[in-house]
Amino acid sequence: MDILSLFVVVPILTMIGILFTKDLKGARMVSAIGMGIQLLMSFNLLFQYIAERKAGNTAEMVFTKSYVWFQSFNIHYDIGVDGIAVAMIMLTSIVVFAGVFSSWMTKELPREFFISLILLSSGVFGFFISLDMFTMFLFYELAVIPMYLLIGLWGSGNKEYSAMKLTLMLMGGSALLILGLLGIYFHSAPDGGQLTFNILEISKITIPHDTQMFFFPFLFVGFGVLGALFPFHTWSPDGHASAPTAVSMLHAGVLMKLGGYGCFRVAMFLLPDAAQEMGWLFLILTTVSVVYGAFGAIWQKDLKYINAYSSVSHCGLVIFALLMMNKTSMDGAILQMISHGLMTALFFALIGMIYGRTHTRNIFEMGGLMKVIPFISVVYVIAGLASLGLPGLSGFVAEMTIFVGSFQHADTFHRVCTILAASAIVITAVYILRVVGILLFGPVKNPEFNHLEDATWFEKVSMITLVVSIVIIGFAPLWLSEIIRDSLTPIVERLALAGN
Amino acid sequence: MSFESLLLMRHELVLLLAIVLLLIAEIGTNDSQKSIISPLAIILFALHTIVGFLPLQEGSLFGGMFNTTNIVATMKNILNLGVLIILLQSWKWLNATENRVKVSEFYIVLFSTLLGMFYMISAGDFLMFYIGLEIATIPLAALAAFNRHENKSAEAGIKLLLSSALSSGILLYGISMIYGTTGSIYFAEISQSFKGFEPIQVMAMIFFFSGMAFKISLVPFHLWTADVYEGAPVSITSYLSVISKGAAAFVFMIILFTVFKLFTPVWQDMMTAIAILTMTIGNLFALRQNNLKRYLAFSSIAQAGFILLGIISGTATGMATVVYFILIYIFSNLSAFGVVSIISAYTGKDSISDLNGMYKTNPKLSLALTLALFSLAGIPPVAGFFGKFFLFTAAAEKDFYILVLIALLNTIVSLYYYLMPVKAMFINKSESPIAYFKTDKISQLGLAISIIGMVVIGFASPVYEKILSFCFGI
Amino acid sequence: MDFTYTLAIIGLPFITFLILGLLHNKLSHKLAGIIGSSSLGISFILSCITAYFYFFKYGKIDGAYQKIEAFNITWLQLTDQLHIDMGILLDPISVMMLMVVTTVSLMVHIYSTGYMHGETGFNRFFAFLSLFSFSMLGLVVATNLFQMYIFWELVGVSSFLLIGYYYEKPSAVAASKKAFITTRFADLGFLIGILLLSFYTGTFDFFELTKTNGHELAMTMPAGTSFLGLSIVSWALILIFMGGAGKSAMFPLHIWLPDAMEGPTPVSALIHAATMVVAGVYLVARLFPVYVLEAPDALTVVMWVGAFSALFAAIIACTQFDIKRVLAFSTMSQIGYMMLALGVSHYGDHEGLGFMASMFHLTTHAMFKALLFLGAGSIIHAVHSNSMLDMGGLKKYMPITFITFGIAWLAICGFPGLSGFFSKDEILAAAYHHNKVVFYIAVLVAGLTAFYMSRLFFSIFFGKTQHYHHTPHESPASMTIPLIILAIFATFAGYIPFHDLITSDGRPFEAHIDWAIAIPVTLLAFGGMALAFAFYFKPSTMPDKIAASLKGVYTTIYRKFYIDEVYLFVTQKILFNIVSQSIAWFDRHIIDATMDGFATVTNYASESIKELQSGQIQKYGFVFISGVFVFAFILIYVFVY
Amino acid sequence: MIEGIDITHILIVSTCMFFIGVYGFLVRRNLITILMATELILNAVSINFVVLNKFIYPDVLQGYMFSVFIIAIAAAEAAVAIAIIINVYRRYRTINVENVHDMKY
Repeated sequence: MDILSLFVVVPILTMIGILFTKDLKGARMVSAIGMGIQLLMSFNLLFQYIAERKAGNTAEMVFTKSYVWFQSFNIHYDIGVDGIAVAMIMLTSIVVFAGVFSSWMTKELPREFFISLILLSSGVFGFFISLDMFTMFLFYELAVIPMYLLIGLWGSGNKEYSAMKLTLMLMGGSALLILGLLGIYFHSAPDGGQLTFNILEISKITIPHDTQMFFFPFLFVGFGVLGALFPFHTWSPDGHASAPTAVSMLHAGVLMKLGGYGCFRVAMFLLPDAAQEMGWLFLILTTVSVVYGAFGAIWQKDLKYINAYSSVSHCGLVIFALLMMNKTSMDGAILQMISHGLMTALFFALIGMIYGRTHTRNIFEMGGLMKVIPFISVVYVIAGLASLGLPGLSGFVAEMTIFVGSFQHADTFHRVCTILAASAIVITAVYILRVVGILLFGPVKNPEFNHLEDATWFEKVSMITLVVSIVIIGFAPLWLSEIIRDSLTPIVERLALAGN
Repeated sequence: MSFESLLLMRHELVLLLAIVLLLIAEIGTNDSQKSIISPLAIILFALHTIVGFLPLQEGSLFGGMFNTTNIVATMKNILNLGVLIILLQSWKWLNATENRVKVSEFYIVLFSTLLGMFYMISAGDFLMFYIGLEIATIPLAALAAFNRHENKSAEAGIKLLLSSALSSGILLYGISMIYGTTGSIYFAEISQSFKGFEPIQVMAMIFFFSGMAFKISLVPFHLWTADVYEGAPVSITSYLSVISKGAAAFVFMIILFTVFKLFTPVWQDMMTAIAILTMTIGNLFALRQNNLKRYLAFSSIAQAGFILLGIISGTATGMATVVYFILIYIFSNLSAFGVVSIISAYTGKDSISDLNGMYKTNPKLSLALTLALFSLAGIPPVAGFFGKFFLFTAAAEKDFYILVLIALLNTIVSLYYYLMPVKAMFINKSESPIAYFKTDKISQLGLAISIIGMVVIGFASPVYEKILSFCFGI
Repeated sequence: MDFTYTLAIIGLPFITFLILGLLHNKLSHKLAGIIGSSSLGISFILSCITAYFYFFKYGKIDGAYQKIEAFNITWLQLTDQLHIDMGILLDPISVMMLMVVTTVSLMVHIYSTGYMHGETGFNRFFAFLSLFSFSMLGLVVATNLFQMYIFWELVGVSSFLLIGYYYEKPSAVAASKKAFITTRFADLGFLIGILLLSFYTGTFDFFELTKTNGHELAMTMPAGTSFLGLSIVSWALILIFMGGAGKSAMFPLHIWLPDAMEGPTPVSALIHAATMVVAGVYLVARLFPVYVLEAPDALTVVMWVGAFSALFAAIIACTQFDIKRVLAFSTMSQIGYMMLALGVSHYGDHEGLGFMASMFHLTTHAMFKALLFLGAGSIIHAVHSNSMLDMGGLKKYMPITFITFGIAWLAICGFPGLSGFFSKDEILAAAYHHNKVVFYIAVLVAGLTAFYMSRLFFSIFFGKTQHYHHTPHESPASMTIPLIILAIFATFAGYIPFHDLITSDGRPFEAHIDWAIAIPVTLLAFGGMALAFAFYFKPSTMPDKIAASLKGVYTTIYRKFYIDEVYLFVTQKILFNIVSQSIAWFDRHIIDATMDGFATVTNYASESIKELQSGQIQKYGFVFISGVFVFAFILIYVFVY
Repeated sequence: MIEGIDITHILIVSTCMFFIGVYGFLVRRNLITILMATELILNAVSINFVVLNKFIYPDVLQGYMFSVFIIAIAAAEAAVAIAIIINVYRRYRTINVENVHDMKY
């Protein structure tokens, strides 16, 4: 078994393992072990990847494997990773690992819960290792659909409505995607050769200009829906608010990244002319996303809504940076995906813990939590600071790379957009501090809260995993940034070629 | 024509043999011995199915009235598989006391309709086609009215019969016009004689089209579907929705590809409109249903719209995707109907709201139904995803992008209602959920086969490749 | 000379922060205090050594102080040209700042062991102090703009954490939030400025940015005007100054500083008086060659903002009763002075007098203002109140505090011989040669300063003796010793030969007291002190009468010219209520409703076509037949005719 | 062949029969009558086949054969239909088609 396929196989084995367990205890144990292995494997993958590059392998993708699947459609099971995929895999395994520990006390139907959760994650892993658009799409759908049950069954609040809305909107996105994928597929052999779904092969040819212009919006919006692109983001607040903790973590932390990843790996990489020509339109949308999400977050009362809108803003920044189409900004976009993935997962984990204790998510019903549950509160502050871009935490690295990179764009319009987007960091500070101020500081509002217990060991595992990752990236971003930068070269070159 | 060449009719002959044997068994047994009929029928049919898979030569009989090709044989095999599953699934219902006495009728009539379908698929001229069509339709009306003591069943029977009489009348009128303008009823000769877009021939084609659309239940020729599906016994409904529809789609495709080659632009345009109407209206109606059978009826109407996406391309890929999709559709829909029939056989309940909270009591059945619905909705990893994706691919290959887009938008609507039973089973709470019951082994087997098929076929690319190697385009 | 060891100056506080932060439950207060203070002590000693080596041994080459890169690594590669480095830059101003920061920080650490004694969050407090020291030192030694920005943010957040130290107190929370957000807003300007500057110059590096050939900048800057008649560089530098103005509480970004006094008093001394708030001045000084040689317009902005803030704050300070707020406005006013000094400066030799004066004043001000705050802390510690209305006659209870506070008072008023006198005089001299209006404003501010500081001093230590719940007593040694040490610095810092050490171009020049300016200004200061003496030395009704006679004006000043209210209106009413609320509404009721609308429309459509399925077989037949004929007609029409 | 009557006339008759059949299907209320109407349609088709065979393609007997089968199948259909109608009558006590609509929407 090759190193990459294991990333799909291990979750499947874990799911099978869970089937043989009887109760929560067994299920969570198996999940934790399985996802722990997954985490170790992703570290291993990282080191192997670095070693491979050190050894002078300059191929676009490494560890590639290709097995024919549907011969007549030329569908292959094609896998391979570059630095970006490795980074995303790292992110996923960290978040999933933390997610398992966050749902340590799932009482209702625990086995089913963990199976769905891991099914979701296996879809995400599969997505990141795929080089074939068909398998990529298959894994994409596989990752999206367990959300329905996860939210509908284990969620809270208006969960049925939210779950349905989320599923339908994301499926709407994937409906657009299919059209785009087919469009690319049928133009993947301009000289009459074999049609292909393989991203690398398509990237070697140029799809006719009009075709690009026609299909680009479908692909971009299709992925953009999952990336919470304005105005297709409305599934996000409701969905996150209703989802159980681990699902919010995985969804905001990892699943939304599929959107951004797809945007550049498929839409922009394969349709560079259209990306160059239509970029401005989406740039406006993303700029709106960034500012709008941040403003939207200010007014919210519900912790999860705040974080959901914040995610809209942060994920908007990802696509924003991608559309700047230079190496630095795209580097920043990937960093932002990772950074946002980690910190938003942390946020949702914390919100889950707070909700589990206080049974409310309305910030005005809480207050002074710093005094009663200091560990959680401190981590909340750290997450907040990461979110508002404090140096030394991952958010800063990502945001600054984005802003500097975007500002290098030769066009004034792009630079003005950069300034507008940058202004969101102030608004972010406002809503983060507002929450921190109301929620954690001040006197304890509800006397019942005086007896709350601070974090348990499994919650600490979850939190510490994420905090450590955030801090490591925040302190020493260079290695990660370089892995990503090297891998961006082909994409940026292709985009630049199209621009001329 | 040697005697051996009759072996080209092997499917039909074996099936006929089975029917005759069943008839003999029926005659030769008294009331207390009737319980052997069912096992006998199933075993005979299983043998027939296995025999069907044996290698077969291509060729034609009776001066081209009867054709056997690999793709035709494949289609028959697919139908056989479906019927076998249906037989297993109807076991419990058939062995209920009130049905004991008419068990052999059920099998004989059912097999006869299948025989009709086989002839229809193999037909090389319109006469054979017509005979097959009627054999496949008229007994079905009798089966729909099988539950003699239910109003709905009788109503379903009469509705099916009268509607089909009207539609076959119109179809026949079309055939007579074709005969009038070309002087032949042989497919090969007719397609040669078409010269251009003669109004009367276009009209004839549309008449023919509508007759077939009736069988596949395409909008606006679909209106009988829901009522008949709801009224007929579950097994018959599932038979109607997969086997009858599948066979009609096969033959429809073959005739369009061979006979009406020349009119391709005409029927493509018509089909575009009908596909859009079918998917949309099917979905819109399905949204509001509570009766499971009726719900699945509208779902199957919408699915028929998707099938058109493959036919419309007119390529070998298109044909292969349609056959492949129908194969998957048979498994998926039969999984769904399997669960529904088990539930209705054991508890008599058949509405979506009855499913509330069922996961807690009957987790396995709930999971089976969920998987089936996911497959129908086209969600991986179950096979429906592959089927649908390939249909879209086939349509996109000929640049029907707008149609594909509309179909894709329809999948969103369809996802909504496919999730409704899932929601009912997993999420909704119920005061009195369907109590736990133990399913008998035969029903389990029927369900298991269809579920395994549904899960495996998507990943099994050789199946598709094999089908494709038999297919032909315009 | 290898200066790599300077890493330890910055590294030690950080390690302390980690230790105290991670183990804050485990360590005893005493141990935490010792760890915090001693690590800072080592930093302080290392700074002294560095200063000695730099100024007197190795720093000067060819008669000019050079920039030395003690350490540098690439932290993040952005573009091929742009990269963020982490490093240590030693040059006169950074070494000077190292000294100032470590001195004050050490004093505050020691002081805090006494002041914060018995607080539950003692360890947390020390952790934050260490974090702050680390950040500030990192800022000071930054080798490039971006490193500076990074540490700039870090000091911001340490300030946030320390202001909000009493997190259970809503006012403290509000103040910390206000401070952070205001400076964050200013930092946005800073960031955009950096982006602009780096876009055109392709570097963040101070070496490259500020390298000069004689009186020319080595780097070519983009020429031409862009917006509102100012050049791009000017705009970039004005935006960068915006960051500085935010951190240094210059008008109109000053609103956070008075509120920041909600933090523990040692914090006010360290962050909001001596070190962090002068970061803005330091930033302008750091980029001074660029300002003065390429963007004189930006420097003019600096000058006017500085001058106006100085006056503005001084006026408000005269009316405040909270002693820490008086000191806060005083700080703002003094920083305005420093900005003003930078604004009036030119480049090189005696022309750069303003630059030198500014740095000089920065140093002396750090000493006496820290002393003032610590003294105030000592008083508050004794009286348990911030309001000078609750104080009076404390002289007899707190002799050491009285004396040290008195020295600081005299120093800030510009009493001849004390440190403030020298630095203020240089500033005034520089202003006099540059711009007369600014000069007169500066003189006026000097007079006002003397008045309000004396008012403060007299009402605390003299005036009417209040009834105290507990008899006030002198603070413990851990608090008084820092006071004494700082008093010594405040007295003698004026004798440091700044013109030899810290100049705009690194070359020493001759400077001396300009008595023609010094004498009148000193007299004015005495006048202010005398007036205050008359009003406040003995209980008197005069001030109230005057205040009553100037009712409207007085209230306006007392209300700080309603700037806070304006901000509140803009943020609360416009941004928060109008923009944010309407966006939230828009999102729910327009965008989301549109998405829901698709579902509603679908449902409606579904409902409206249900009659099609009427159950009547004849209607079915009718639809069937019509379908056939409609298709037939259309298709025959399309394809045949 | 009758003098003066050529294929057109007969085709007009059959077309009329077809439409009468359709009309009957759509408007008659009695199930039996509806069944008869469908028979009319089938008969129209039979006439078509016979006439076309006779007048245009007299060489081969395809049309005749077709009409023979149509008649046979129509008989079978009628048998099943009558059986079901009887069942309907038992259940509904009426064979008015308007009353047979338990299932709708």
